[in-house]
Amino acid sequence: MTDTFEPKITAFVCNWCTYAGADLTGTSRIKYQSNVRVLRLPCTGRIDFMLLAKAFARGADGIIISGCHPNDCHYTSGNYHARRRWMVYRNLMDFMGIDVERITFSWVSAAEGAKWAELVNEVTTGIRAKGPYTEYQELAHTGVE
Amino acid sequence: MSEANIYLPHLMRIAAITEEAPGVRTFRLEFVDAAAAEAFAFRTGQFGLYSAFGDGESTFCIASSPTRKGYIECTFREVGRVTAGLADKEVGDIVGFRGPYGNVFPIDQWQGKNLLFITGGIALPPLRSVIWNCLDLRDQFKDITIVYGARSVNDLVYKAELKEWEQRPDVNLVCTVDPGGETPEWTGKVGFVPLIVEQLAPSPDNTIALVCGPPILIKLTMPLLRKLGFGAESIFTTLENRMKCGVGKCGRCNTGKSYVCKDGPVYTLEQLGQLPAEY
Amino acid sequence: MDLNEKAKQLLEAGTVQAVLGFEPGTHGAPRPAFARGADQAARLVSGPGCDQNLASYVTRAPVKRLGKLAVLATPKVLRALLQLMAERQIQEQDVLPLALDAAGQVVELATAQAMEEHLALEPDPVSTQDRELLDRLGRMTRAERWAFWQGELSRCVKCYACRSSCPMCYCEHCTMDCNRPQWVPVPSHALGNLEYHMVRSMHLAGRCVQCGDCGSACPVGIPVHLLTFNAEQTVHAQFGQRAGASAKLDYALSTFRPDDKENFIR
Amino acid sequence: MADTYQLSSASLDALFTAIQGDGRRILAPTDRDGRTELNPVRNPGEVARDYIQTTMSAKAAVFPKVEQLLSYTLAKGQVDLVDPEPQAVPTVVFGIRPCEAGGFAALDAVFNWDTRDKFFNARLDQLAVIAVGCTRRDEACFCTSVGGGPGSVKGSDILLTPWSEGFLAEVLTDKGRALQALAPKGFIPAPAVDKAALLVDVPAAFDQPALTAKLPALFDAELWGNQALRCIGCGACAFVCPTCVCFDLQEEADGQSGRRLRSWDSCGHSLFTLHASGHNPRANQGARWRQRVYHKFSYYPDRYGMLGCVGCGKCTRACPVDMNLQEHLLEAARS
Repeated sequence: MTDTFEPKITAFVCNWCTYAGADLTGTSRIKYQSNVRVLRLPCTGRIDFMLLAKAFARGADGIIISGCHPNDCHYTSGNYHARRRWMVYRNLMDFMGIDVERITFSWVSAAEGAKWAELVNEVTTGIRAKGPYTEYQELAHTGVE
Repeated sequence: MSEANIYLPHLMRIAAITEEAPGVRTFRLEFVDAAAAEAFAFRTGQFGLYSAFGDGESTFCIASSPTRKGYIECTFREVGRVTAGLADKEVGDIVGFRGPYGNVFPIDQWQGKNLLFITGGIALPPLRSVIWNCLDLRDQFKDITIVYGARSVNDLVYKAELKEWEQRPDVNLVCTVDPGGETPEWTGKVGFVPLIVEQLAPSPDNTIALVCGPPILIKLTMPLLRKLGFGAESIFTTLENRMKCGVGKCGRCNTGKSYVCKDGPVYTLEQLGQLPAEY
Repeated sequence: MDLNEKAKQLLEAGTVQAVLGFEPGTHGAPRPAFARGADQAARLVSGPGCDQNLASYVTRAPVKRLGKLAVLATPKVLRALLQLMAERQIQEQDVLPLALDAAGQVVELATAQAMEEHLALEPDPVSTQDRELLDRLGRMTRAERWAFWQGELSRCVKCYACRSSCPMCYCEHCTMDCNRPQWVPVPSHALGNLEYHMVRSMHLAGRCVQCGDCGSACPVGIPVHLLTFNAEQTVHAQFGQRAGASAKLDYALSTFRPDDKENFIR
Repeated sequence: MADTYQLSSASLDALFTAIQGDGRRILAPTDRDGRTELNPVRNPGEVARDYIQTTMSAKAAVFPKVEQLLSYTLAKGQVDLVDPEPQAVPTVVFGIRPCEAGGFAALDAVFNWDTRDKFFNARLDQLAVIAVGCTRRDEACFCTSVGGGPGSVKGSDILLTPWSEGFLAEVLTDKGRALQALAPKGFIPAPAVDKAALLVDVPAAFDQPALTAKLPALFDAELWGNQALRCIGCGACAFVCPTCVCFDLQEEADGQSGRRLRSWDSCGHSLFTLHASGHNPRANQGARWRQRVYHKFSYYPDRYGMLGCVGCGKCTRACPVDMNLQEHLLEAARS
């Protein structure tokens, strides 16, 4: 892998916990790799599985999806619904041969600034080693004459 | 080099945008390519497919008259993905245009005849092209009557032109709004278009009727005109089928043995009678 | 009383306006058929080959306009009817399921409870062909599974036979039919196919009664039913419920338990 | 009279080699995973043996399920439009049946009616068809009712008829002669042979001209709604059909660049005629099923002077609920 490959990481995070946690990372001056593009959503319960699929289709090499720990959801049950959805979707994607190791699911609270930085660094390094997700990104041009 | 790509649109620059009514806009489009502008010609009644690049194509009539050179106009309501894409455009932006497609209103056969235009809402644009075409050749036609209605005063399109037609001595404009759609200053009639036509009781003698509007307007107006003595061959309308290619291939507008994009969109009531009621 | 006599009786008495079952079609193979008059009752057949899920017709407007319907109820039809009841699409009195016992005699299952009890007797086995394919897939690496599904889905032409033959795909306006936004590309290129089958399977998770009709309807033989089975298997294994088991089932993905177990969230 | 030759299996091998030597791919029916479909083959050995037809038709060689008609890049106030050159791969389709070979004319009739479709024409130009006559049929076939037959030459450049240990080869067109010229030694003048005796018998099922004449009066019959009660409104019949030509144009854009794609479409789908206003001229499946029949058996003859159906029966075999076209046409003819 040429060392010039810089993975694109898309992060879908919930507004109340992980986004705040990431904010704390910044105010605590904790460094983390800049490959991540953070998308703020009201709750993990709002994160539709198609958002992940679109991220891959539009060039993401890795995805982080993170929100409040169970029992901390601002909307009480958003993360519980998300968890069930992720359990089904992750199995389905794996069954279809999609590289689910490129997707990292996590709970990061508003107080876990350090965990956020660690998560991003670890995911970025892992995906950099894996290389670009070209087989997915080529789909849009496969089967078109 | 293979043949020409019949799906390739002309690039058009938006020269002007007029807000006609809530969600209804008129674009004045000019060809980006001078040679295309020069070569372009159309006749009233023809339509085109307009591209909002990134969203797709939509079918509208060419709302301007062929007598007005150097530009074409189209009027559309924002109802779907493409029209929403078009509605985001500003003056100076580029859109696409494929056409002119379809057949024409045979105005050269109507010399010396009275013309009766009956339309509603945003069905005025296809007839507006004919109206201005005839007004620019005014002496070729006898009386010109226009019955135009809309849900409310604000829903009337081409408001400035309606005033102009109202003031012209050689045009008899009857404007109406649906009951409840009038405003205090409204001086026109109040009532549904078919009712107003019934009150007007236009004479069928030496008269061509052009009717265009939503299915309900067509359903009520056509039998009325027949009752008033209008021959089925002298009542014209233009159909609004779902279209994608505009060149008689994709199959969408196929109604009976007719492809509305090639054999239409202009039909006489008599011709419509030979088509199955699938439009 | 056998199916033909029961159908004749129900139609003559006007208890139902149509009996949905099977009739011999091309090469004598059974195909869905509506007996709408006592005279048509004799056409109905049952037994091997009558394995399409007739419940896919029950939610359609033209069929509802026929009036009250009796339907030949194989286990997969009963599961689909119960799931449609659980999703409040039909009620007990809308459809009269006619199950057949071992001797081919009709058992009327007029209530959801009767249907549930009857179902408990006969679970649907996974076909040997599916079993072999699932085992083969189970032994594959991720890259091999990707290649397998990309190969299979490359034949998809998006005729939507899988969607049209599914009893649970009754939506008036399917996600595929929406273009604001155009979530899934309409053309059947590799991305459009992958995303369509991904959305279809996810929308059937916890709802698919594993009848396999989507797979058998596919004109190019893609085992798409294995995708919805996978989603349904996860729901059964992780959340302990199975679609079509009862008329009072909650939708698995809109309910939860605080202690749902998973092993991948950090 | 076309020039008729005998072609041994060995000569067919040589012809295959010569065709590929001439830079052309060969598509032929293959038996893989229990399915008979057209796939690239290198030698006759790979061609399926005992098959009636493939499921999907050869129309994909000239009218692919997805093709790009144009692309563009966007900048503020500027659109850079790209008119693509069609990528027509020189192709020989081998082993399709005479019915399907006759289908290309129906496609050509629409794609070149008044305006010419350069994408279709570029591919049709590069296509040659070597059909093989039928020694088997099933209940779905009705070619003889629509002007075709198990030995019909329409649409083929060379028609092979299985005969003794090789084939009877009728070289029918310039393209056929060009193929023959690639391996001329294999084509030995043949004695007079009764071709029909070598082929399966397909008795005509109905009088098509009479049916076509009768259809206008049957437009409002309940027959179509009753037949379509079983139809689930998918697109399988249209997409396997060698003569279905309807298509959709779809825009796909991603930020600053986009493309316009053509893909197969079906009048069986409810969205096909849906207006932006919500009005749908064909609101129920009965009207849509009727459109399929009328377009092929009434509107095509009126407009193009030919039928929009070659009686191959692919739609019947592919239909999940066995909408048997021949059976339903017979029902209409008798009603």
